[in-house]
Amino acid sequence: MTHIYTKKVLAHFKHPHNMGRIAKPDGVGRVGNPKCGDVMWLYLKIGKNKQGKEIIKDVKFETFGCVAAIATSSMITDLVKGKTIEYALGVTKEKIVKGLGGLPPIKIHCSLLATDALHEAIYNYLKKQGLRVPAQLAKTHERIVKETKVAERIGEHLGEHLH
Amino acid sequence: MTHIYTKKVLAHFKHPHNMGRIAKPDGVGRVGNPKCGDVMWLYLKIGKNKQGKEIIKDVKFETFGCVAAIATSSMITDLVKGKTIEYALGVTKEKIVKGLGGLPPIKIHCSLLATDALHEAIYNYLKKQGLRVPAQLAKTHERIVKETKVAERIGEHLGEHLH
Amino acid sequence: MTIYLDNAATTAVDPRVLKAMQPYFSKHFGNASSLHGFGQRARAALEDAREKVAALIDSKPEEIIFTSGGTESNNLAIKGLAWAHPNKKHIIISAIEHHAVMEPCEWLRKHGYDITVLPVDSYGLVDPKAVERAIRPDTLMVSIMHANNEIGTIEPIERIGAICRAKDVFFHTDAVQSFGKIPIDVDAMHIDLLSASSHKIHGPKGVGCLYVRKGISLVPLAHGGGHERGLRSGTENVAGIVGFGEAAAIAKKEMAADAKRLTALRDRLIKETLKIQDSWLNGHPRQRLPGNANFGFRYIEGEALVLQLDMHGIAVSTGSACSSKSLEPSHVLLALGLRHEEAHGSLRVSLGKFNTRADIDALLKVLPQTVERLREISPFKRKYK
Amino acid sequence: MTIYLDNAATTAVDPRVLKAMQPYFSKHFGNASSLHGFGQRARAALEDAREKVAALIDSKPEEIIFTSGGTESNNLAIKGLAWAHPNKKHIIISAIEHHAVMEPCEWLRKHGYDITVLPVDSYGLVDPKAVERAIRPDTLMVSIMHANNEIGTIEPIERIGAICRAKDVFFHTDAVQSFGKIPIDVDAMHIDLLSASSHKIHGPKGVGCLYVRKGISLVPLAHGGGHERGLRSGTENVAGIVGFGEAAAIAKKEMAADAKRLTALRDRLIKETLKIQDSWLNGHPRQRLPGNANFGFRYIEGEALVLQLDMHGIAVSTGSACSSKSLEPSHVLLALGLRHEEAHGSLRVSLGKFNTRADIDALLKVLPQTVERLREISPFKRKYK
Ligand SMILES: Cc1ncc(COP(=O)(O)O)c(C=O)c1O
Ligand SMILES: Cc1ncc(COP(=O)(O)O)c(C=O)c1O
Repeated sequence: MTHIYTKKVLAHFKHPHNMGRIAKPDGVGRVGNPKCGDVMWLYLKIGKNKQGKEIIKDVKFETFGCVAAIATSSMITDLVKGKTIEYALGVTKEKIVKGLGGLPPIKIHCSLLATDALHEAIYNYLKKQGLRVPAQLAKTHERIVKETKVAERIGEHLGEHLH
Repeated sequence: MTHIYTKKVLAHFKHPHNMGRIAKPDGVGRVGNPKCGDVMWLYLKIGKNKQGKEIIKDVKFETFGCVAAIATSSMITDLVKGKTIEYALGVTKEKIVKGLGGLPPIKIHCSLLATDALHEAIYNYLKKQGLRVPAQLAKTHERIVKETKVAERIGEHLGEHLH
Repeated sequence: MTIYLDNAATTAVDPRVLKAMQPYFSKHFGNASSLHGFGQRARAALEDAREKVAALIDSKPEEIIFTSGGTESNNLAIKGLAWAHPNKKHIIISAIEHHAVMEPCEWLRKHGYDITVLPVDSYGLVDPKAVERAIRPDTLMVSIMHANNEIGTIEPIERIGAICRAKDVFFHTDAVQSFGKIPIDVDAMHIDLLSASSHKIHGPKGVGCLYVRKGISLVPLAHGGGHERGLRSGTENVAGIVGFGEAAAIAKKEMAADAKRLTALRDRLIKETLKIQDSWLNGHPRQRLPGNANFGFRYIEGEALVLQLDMHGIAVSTGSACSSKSLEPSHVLLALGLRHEEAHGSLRVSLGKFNTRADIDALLKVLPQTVERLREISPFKRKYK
Repeated sequence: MTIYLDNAATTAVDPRVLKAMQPYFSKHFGNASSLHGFGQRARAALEDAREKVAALIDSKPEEIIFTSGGTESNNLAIKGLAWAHPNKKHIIISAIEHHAVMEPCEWLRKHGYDITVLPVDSYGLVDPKAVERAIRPDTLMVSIMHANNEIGTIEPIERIGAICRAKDVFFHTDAVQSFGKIPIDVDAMHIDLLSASSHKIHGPKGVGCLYVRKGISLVPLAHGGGHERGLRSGTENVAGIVGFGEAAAIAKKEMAADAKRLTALRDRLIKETLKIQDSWLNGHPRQRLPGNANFGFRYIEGEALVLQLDMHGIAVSTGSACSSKSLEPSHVLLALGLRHEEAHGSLRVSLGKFNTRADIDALLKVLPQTVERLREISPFKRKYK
């Protein structure tokens, strides 16, 4: 049966992976989608691998949004858990969409929400640690801050503050 | 079942009354419908009733036309056979339509063809006998002659001449 | 088994309707324009259906024009009237009209028409006085729906109709949701044009009608062989129209009893659902369609709720942005004054004649936990705990 | 039993088609826009049907827009293209187009369009060179039918299409009569827009499609919820579309064999019928639809002939003036050069896949005496005796 969503999307939606929050996160990314009002929070716990490289030891998410928003949230945590920060920064929205077996065209923007949340969480970690923020990431951060005003407004109305 | 034609129309069409020609008619009416190209010829045999009034002793028709044209032809012969000329001249197209239980609006013109043919046949009879033609009948005749040009053209193409 | 509670979207064809249609596919399959027996039988079936549909709104059969559905009917009413009366270029609608009224008007706007969109109150009601104030010398028509498809609010169309009649302005109503559900009398309500759709009343999809008051001229959308008094050309969908007629006849007989029963079910559903924390009812508490309930749930999103319920075997719908083809949330909910994020978490439950109390109970059993579960995923959950 | 020989008017739904449709009335009855299982199942069925229809004309599925029938498809093609490209105001059609092409063009003519109506030869053929000569810098489109509904003549559309492509003019073809009967390849034939209708190929009435070549923009007739890529709003007639798809799939499989068999039957019918005195064949002797035969009989009138044959249990049709809603005889027959009174006595016999040799024999048995009988009533009979 052809569904608007693929089987993989529906599976992630039904049983989202890494859902919830991390008590004392090393980095948090809080983003809102200005287009449809979805909101995603992403928590990181950072560790080191055998080569001494920083890796994402744990990752969790909370999402207010549609099926695609929840599925892409779940998907991105799968894609980056245990991976290096460098690798995580390289995960594109195309990769998420591919991992889910596709998304309806109008829902593609949801996958951007997921990469944005991840980038914000990494930015937040690097800043807190006083580490160097790659130029590309800094630029992404600026764009998101601008766009997140919308999400912030939503958060207020829902009785929470994003930052 | 609702048919575009009433049961009576279909019955007349299936078994037309007084179909054919009269060998030596006292009057002949030959008319064509300029609107749809139907043609009707009507033959009269005139006699006298007990009161000495002229009556239509026999009447027959030949029609080239649609179901309604044939049914109205048949109907008018029923309505005037055995009746006085005076009575026959008073038979309206409304009476024919009523006698048939109604006609589709677009077919009403067919009933005019029938009264026209009858009037022409009576006119033809009166003229041949040198009798007085009522003013109304003369007017009807004039209109028909004008209109019949179309029918005449048809008759020619079909290889016959109407007059 | 799956429970269907989305009867405002479409309905199952009533088995009695399907039975009435069956002979018209492969047996009495004639073209209603044909002269022979096959054709004449088809024509008779058409005219019989026309009478049944007319009877449901107290119109004359010849005032019913069969179309392919509610959308076409609305388009024909609005564009057809506009083309036929090009001297008047102002149209009044409400802010909660269906897209099938909104979009034709938007298109006309691009072609020089002035469209007044009247606001609604927080229940979704149009103020008849506002209609009266909006009418101008160049007003062609007022188009206000009879009942809203999302929130079920029933508009005061008899008053609006009376105003239009007094002001000599055409009055069209999109009655797609109310037709066959609540009484309609085109004369008493001063309706000039009315749209209805078969698939909302347990008839087949792809059929509808436009009531056109005698004497009103329209320009057709579909020119051709001159079917349906020249207002809608195209070989008539005989089986579909027969089904529509049968559905209308059944509605006429069973409407009152169904409405009573569904209203009771609906009110029970509303009472129980509102026990869920941070929930509310959209639309009018009483002046609403018997089968319609529309809820808001704070902190969650409608599409996700619909899919979760679907996984529990319950079919419902939402006016959420993310469920539709656009990214905008329901213009109806926004027009009620709801904020973007409040409109986000809406749930429409629409009952039909085949729903029972057991269906409502099944929904009520899973709804609280489903809402709860989605709130678990949400970053906003801490607020309400 | 009645014998149906009027398949150009409409056809019986194939039992296999009806079977495919059945589950979509009361079981899989969802609205294809709905998110839940009912909706998604309906959507899947729609897309499956779209593939089947596309396969019949070698197009991509996404180039198929489902409509309510051939008339709507023609209107959408012509008006939709005109509205979307308002800078070009010249349209070329033939003199034998169906009313569903003629009338939209007539309407556009009233709104400032220039319509060139190309003549046909005595067989009903359009001269591609005449098309080429008629194209001007302001020509928007050429609309020439693939096969004529009355006389069955098949037009040289691949040549016309090539000319349009070379001259950068849109080419629309009304393929309502040819779709599923003879091969169509939209690329090889350079077709930009193509109209088809389900009820002519043993599918249900009330469904059709417009093929729209990728990249061509149209303005919809029906604005609303944005169904069918925004080109045709309105809840999709799922059961009907499923039926259309199934009919298309069957046509693809059986077209070649049916065409061969029907051509043989048709040629036998023609040969035998022309033995009747003062009769002739209308249309092209070979370049015609497999199932179409159209005769002229001097001295008699078509409607009367149709009703007489109906009384003998045989359903056929005529292009006679008196059978239609207007008083004009068939514009197609007049365009062939027939005189008014010659056009009067036409008889169309159109065969479908369910016809057998026995049906033809039954017609041939009663036709001579029926013609004879009507000639008896006619005042012109003495001429031919
Ligand atoms: C209020 C309203 N108007 C119009 C329509 C369109 O009707 P249809 O789906 O028959 O085109 C609908 C349903 O979709 C509706 O609810
Ligand atoms: C050539 C042609 N075009 C268009 C149509 C109209 O199609 P529909 O009856 O599906 O509206 C027909 C049949 O009636 C036809 O034969």
